[in-house]
Amino acid sequence: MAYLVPLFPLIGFLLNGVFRNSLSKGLVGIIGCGAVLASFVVSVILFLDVRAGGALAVQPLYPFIHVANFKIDFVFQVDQLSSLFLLIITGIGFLIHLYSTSYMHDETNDHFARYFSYLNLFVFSMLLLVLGANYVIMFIGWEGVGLCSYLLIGYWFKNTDYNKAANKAFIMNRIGDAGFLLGIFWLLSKLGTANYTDVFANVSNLTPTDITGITLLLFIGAMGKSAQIPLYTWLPDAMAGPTPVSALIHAATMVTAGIYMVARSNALYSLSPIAENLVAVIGIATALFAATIAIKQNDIKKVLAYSTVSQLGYMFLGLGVGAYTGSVFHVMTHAFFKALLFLGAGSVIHALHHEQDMRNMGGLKKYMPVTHWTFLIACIAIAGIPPFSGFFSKDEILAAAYAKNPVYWVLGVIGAGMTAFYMFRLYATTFLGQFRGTEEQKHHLHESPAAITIPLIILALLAFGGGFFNVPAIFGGGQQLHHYLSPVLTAEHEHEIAHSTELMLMGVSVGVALLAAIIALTKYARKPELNEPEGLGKVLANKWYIDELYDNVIVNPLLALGGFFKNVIEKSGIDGFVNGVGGFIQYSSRRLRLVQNGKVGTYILLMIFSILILWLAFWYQATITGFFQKIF
Amino acid sequence: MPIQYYIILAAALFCIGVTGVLIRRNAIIIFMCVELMLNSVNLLLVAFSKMHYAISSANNKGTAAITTGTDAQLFVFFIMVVAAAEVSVGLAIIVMMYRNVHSTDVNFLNRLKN
Amino acid sequence: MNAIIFSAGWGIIMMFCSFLVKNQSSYRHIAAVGLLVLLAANIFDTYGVDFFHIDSGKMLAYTRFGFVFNSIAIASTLIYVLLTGRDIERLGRYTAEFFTLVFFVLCGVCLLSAYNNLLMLFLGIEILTIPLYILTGSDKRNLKSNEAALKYFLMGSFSTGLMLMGIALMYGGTGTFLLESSRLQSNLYHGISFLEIVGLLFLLASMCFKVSAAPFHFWTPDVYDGAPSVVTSFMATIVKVAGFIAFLKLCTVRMSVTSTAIDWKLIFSIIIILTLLFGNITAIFQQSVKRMLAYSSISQAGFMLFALFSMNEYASKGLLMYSVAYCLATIGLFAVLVKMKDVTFEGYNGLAKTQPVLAATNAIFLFSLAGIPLTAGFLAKYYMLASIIKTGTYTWVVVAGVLFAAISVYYYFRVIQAMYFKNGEPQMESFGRSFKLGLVVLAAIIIIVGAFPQALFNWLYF
Amino acid sequence: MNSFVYLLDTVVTGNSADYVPIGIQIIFAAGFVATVMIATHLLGPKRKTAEKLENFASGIESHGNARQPLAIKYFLVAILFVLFDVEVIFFYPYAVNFKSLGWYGFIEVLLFVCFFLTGFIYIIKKGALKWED
Repeated sequence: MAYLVPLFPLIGFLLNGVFRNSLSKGLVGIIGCGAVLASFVVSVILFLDVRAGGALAVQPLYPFIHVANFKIDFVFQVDQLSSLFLLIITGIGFLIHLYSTSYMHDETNDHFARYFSYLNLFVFSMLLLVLGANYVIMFIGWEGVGLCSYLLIGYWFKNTDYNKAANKAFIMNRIGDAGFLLGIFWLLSKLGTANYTDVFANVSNLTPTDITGITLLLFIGAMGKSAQIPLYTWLPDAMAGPTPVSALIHAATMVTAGIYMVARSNALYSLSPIAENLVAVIGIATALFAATIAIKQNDIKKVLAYSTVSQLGYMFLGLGVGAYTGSVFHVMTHAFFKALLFLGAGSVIHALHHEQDMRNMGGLKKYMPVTHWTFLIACIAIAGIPPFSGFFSKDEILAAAYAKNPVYWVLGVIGAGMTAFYMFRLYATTFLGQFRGTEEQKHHLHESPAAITIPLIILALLAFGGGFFNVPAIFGGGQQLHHYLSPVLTAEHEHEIAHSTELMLMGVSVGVALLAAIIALTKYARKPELNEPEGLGKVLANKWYIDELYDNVIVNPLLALGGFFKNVIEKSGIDGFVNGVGGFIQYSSRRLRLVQNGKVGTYILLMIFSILILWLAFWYQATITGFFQKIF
Repeated sequence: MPIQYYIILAAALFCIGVTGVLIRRNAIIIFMCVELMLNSVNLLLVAFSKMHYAISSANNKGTAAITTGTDAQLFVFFIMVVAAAEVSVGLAIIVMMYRNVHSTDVNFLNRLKN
Repeated sequence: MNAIIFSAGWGIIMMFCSFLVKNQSSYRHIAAVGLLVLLAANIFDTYGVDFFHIDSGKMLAYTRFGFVFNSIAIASTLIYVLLTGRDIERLGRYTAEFFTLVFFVLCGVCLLSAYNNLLMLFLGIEILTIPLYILTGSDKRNLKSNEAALKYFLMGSFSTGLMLMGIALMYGGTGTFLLESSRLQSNLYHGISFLEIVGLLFLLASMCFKVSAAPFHFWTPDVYDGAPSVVTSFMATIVKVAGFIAFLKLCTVRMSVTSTAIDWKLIFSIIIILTLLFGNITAIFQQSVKRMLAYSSISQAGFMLFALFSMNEYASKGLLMYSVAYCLATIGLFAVLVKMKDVTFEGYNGLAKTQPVLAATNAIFLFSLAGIPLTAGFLAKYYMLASIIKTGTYTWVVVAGVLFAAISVYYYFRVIQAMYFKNGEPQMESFGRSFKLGLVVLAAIIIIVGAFPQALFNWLYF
Repeated sequence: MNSFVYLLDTVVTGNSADYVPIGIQIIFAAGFVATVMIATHLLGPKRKTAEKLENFASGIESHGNARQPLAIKYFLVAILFVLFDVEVIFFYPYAVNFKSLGWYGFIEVLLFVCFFLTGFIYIIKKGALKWED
C-alpha cells in the first residue's frame, strides 16, 4: 500500500506535465491537489496502521541494482518516523497545493499546469526520500528534491536573477550531495548494504573511524539540503520562486530532508561523539548567525527564509545533543507555523501585487483580518511563547541542550530571543501602524479568497495546537510523540534534569522571548525602520557579506583557474597535441594511400612479399616475442 | 621416384607461375600463368595421392584400402572443372575489356587508385 | 542442406525466368519470393526439418551457428533486394541473370557456413567468387567496371592458386582433406609436419585475401570502387562476412588443433594491426564516399579478425553480431549511395535539408559502423574487444583497436557533417515512399539489436 | 620409405631452429625468382627493333594483324565448348566405379546430366548458339 503514496503525485505530475497544453486550470488544480490529497489519505491510513502497532512494513517493490553479491532493492519502509513525515509532507503539501490554485491563478494555462506538475514531482521526490528503506532510494529522492527546487525556484525563468538563484540552489545542493554520495559509497564498501535495518544491525562491524567518516560525509549532504553553515546561502535566494513554493521548501519538503536523514541514522550518529558535537555546533552557530541576519532584512520573505535557516539550526542542535524526538517534533511544529507564515506572507504579497518590501507595507491589520490573525498566531508560535506549539518543541531541544552543555542552552536562548525580536518586528512593520504603500495599492487592498484563507486557518489551528501532541512530562503530558517514535529513535538520550531546573529554564527562555517580542512591538509598531541601516546593521542587512566572501574566495578563483585552463592549457597544450595527432594521421593517410597505386603487378608483388614476411614472422616468432618481452 | 622430386617439380612450376604473374603485363598471359600454378597443384595432389597410398600399404603390411588417396585425385577433377569455369569467366572479362579499350595490358586501365 | 539446394534451385529458376518471364520488373519480386522461401527452408533446417537427406560423407557438418548465420545472410540479402531492387533493374538488360548469380553466391555462402572438408571450402569459395567476377563487370560499357572486374579476376584467381597450393600441402602432410580430427584418424603422423604448416600459411594468406585483410587487401578498394554500387553493396557485406565465417571455422577447427604446438597469435596480431592501419588511415583522405566505404570495409574486417585471433565463445557470438551490424548498416548506406548521382562527399552536402529521413537513417547506419553505443555496431565491437580481453594476452591489440575505432569516427562523421552541416542541393534518383520505410525499418533493426542483443543470441540456443 | 617421407618427419617442437631448413627453402624460392628475373634481364640481348615486336610464326611471314576484330560468336562457342567439355571429367570416376555404384549411382549421374541440360537449354534459349544474326 505504501507505494500508493508516491504514486499519486507521480501520476499527477505526468498528467499535468504531459497534457499541460490541453488541460484547463480547474482540471489542473483538481489533478494536482487531488493527487496529494489522495496520498494524504493513504498516509493517514498508514499512520493509523503503524500507530495501532501494525506490522512494520518493509515493502520490496522490485530488484533495483543486482551485481553479483551486491544487491540494492527498490524497497519502501513504513515505520513510525516515515509515517509521521508522510503526514507532514502530504498534509502541509496539500494545503499548499490548495493555496496555489488561487495564488498562481494569474499564470497562463500551460505554465499553471507546469507549476503544478513540478509541485507534484516535488512532493513525489520527497515521499520517495522518506519512504525509501535504504540510503540509495533516499538518495534518489534527495536528488529529485534538488532538481525540483531548481525547477521551481527558476519557475519564472525569464528573469535572469531568478535563474541565478535556481542555479545557486542546485549547485550548493550538489556540493552537499557529493558528500552524501561519498558517505553512501563508504557505507556500501564497508557493509555491502545500504538498507537501514541491515546497516543499523551491523553497526558493530564498523570501526569508529568509519562511523565518524560516514556520518560526517552524510552530514555534509544534510548541510546542503537543510541549509546549514556553510552551505546555507541558497535558501534565502530561493525566495525567487513563487511564495507557495517557498512554503513547500521551507515547511514540508526539502529542508527537512537533512533532519530526517540524521534522525533516521541516529544509530550511527550516536556512536560518533565527534559527529554529534559537530552537528550541534553547526546547528547552534547557524541558528544564531541566521537570526542576526534576519533582524535587519526588509524583504518579508527573506526574513522568513533566515528564520527557517535559524530554526533548522535549532533542529540540528537537537539532533546533535541527542534530542531526536525533540528535533522531529520541531520539524513538525515548524512545518505548521512556517507554512502558515509563508502562506500568510504570500497572502500579503498577493494583496499588494507582488510587493515584498516591508517598508512599503504597514497597517494591514484592518484590511486583511484573517491573514493578520493567523500570522500573529504563527509569530507567537515561532517565538516560543506557551502554549503555542513552538514553545513545546523548542523547549524540548533547549532542555536537552542544557543537559548536554549549558553553553548550548545560553546560546539557544539568545537565539530564541532574537527569533521573537525579528518575528515581531516583521509582524509590527507589516500589520501595525499606517499603510505606507501607494494609493493604487491601497485602493486594491482586500482580504484574499477562500482558497488562500482556508489553508491559513487550518494551519493556524495546527500552529496553535500542534504542541499538544507531545506535552512534556513536566506539565503532566504523556509525551505521545516520544513514545510513538521510540522504536525508531533508539539512540535518544534521556536527559536527566530536575523538574525545578527545567521549569526555571523554561521561564528564562519564555521571559527572554516575551521581552524581545514586546521590545520589537513597541519599537516598530509606531516607528518602522525605513532608513538604510548603518554600521553593524549594514553588515547584518548585507548578510555578513557571506555571499561576497564566497564569491571572492571560492567562485572567482575557480573561474580564474577555469580561464587559465581554457585559455592556456587547452589552447596551446591539449589543442596543440590533438591537432598534432590529427595532422599526423592526415599526413600518413596521404602517404599510405600511394601504396594503392592501381597496378595489379604491384599488388601481387606486395602480397608475395607479405607472405614471405609472415612466414618469417611465424618461424621466428619465439625470437620475436622474446625480443619484445625483453624490451617491454 | 622419391616424392621430393615431385614436390620440387611442383614448387618450381608454381614459382614459374608466380613469376609469370609478376612480370607479364598481358592479361591473357598472366591468366595462363595462374593456370600453370593450378596445374602444379594438380601434379602435387596426384603425387601425394600415390604417396599416401604407398605409406598406407607399407604400414598395413602391403594391403592398403583401395580408396586411400583417391580423394586427392577427385580433388584434381574439381580443380580442373573450377579452372574451366574461371577460364570462361576470365576470358569473357578480358574480351569485354579488349572490346572497350583495344588492349589487354593490365596496366592500361588504371583509373582506380589511391 | 535445405539452404544449399534451394538456393541453387532457385538460381536455376531465375535463370529460366530470364526468357520465360518478359516483364523486367517482376524479376525482383520473384527473387524476393525465392529469398523468403530460402529463409523459410533454412529455418526449417535450423529446427531439424531437413527436406533432403543426403549423405555428404562428413564433407558438410551442420551447426546451429552455421544455420543462424545462413539466416542472417539470407535475410540481409532479402533486405538488400528489397531496398535496391529497382537500382539493379537500371543496371542493364540482364536483371534475371543478376539475381541468378546472387542466388548462386548464396549457395556458396551456405556451403561455407557448413563445410567440413577442404574440398568444400574450395568449392564454396569458388562458387562465391566466380559469380562475383561477373557481377563486378556487369556494367559492361563502364571502363571502371571493366578494370575492377579484371583486377578482381586476376588477383582472385591468383589467390585461388595460393589456396590450392595450401590445400595440397596440407593434404601431403596429413593425408586427408577433412577439417577436424585429421591427425587423429591416422596415427601415422605424430606431431605436425611442416608441410601442413606451410599449407596452412598459404591457406591463411588466401583466406586473408578473400576477407580483404591486410596485407592482402589491395584488391578491395579498387574493386569495390569500380564495381557498380549495387554489386559493391552485396559484395562488401554478405560475401565478405561469409568469408569470415569460413575463416573462423578454419581457425577454430584446424588451427586450434595445431596450436597445441604452434601459436598463431603473433601472425594474427600483425595482420590485425596492418588491416586496421591500412583501412582506417587510408579511408581518411578519400574524396568519394563509395571509396571511403571500401576502405571502411577493410577496417571493419580488421575488427572481425579479432574473432579469429581469440577463437572463443565471445568471438563466435561477436562475429555473428558483427555480421548483423555490419551487413545491415552497409546495405543501408549503399542503398542511399546508389540513389545519389554524385558519390563524393560534396554530393551528400545538405542531404538533411532535402531528404531528412534518408539523412537520419544514414546517420544511424554510420553510428553503427563507428560503434556508437545503442547501435548494434557498438555491441559488436564490444564483443570483439571483450573476446581478446578474455584470452588474457595481447591486450595491446585491444588498445590499438580502440584507437583505430576512434580514428574511424573521423571519416564516418565526415558524411554526417556533409549531410547536416553543409549546404548543397544533392541530386538523387527518384525513389518511393516504401524505400524510405525500408530504411527506417533497417535503422530500427540496428537499434533494436543494439539494445537487445539477446534476441539474436537466444537464437543460437533455442 | 624413410627416404621419401623425410619431409614429413620434421616434428614441430616450437623451437625456431627446427625451421631453419624452411627458411632456407623460402630464401631459395625467393632467390630463384630473383635470379630468373635478373638473369633474363642481363642475359637477353637488348635490341629494340620493330622486327622484335612482330609475331613469330615458324618463319612464315604473318599476314595482317593477328588481333583483327573477331566475331564474338567464335569466342562464345569456344568457351561453351570448354565448359561442357571439362564437365565430362566427372564421368571418369563414374565409369571406373560403374558397377559398384549400381542404379543409385546411375540416377545420380542422370541428375548431373540433367543439370547440364538445363544449362544447355538456357544457352539455346538465350540464343548463344545462333549462328546467323
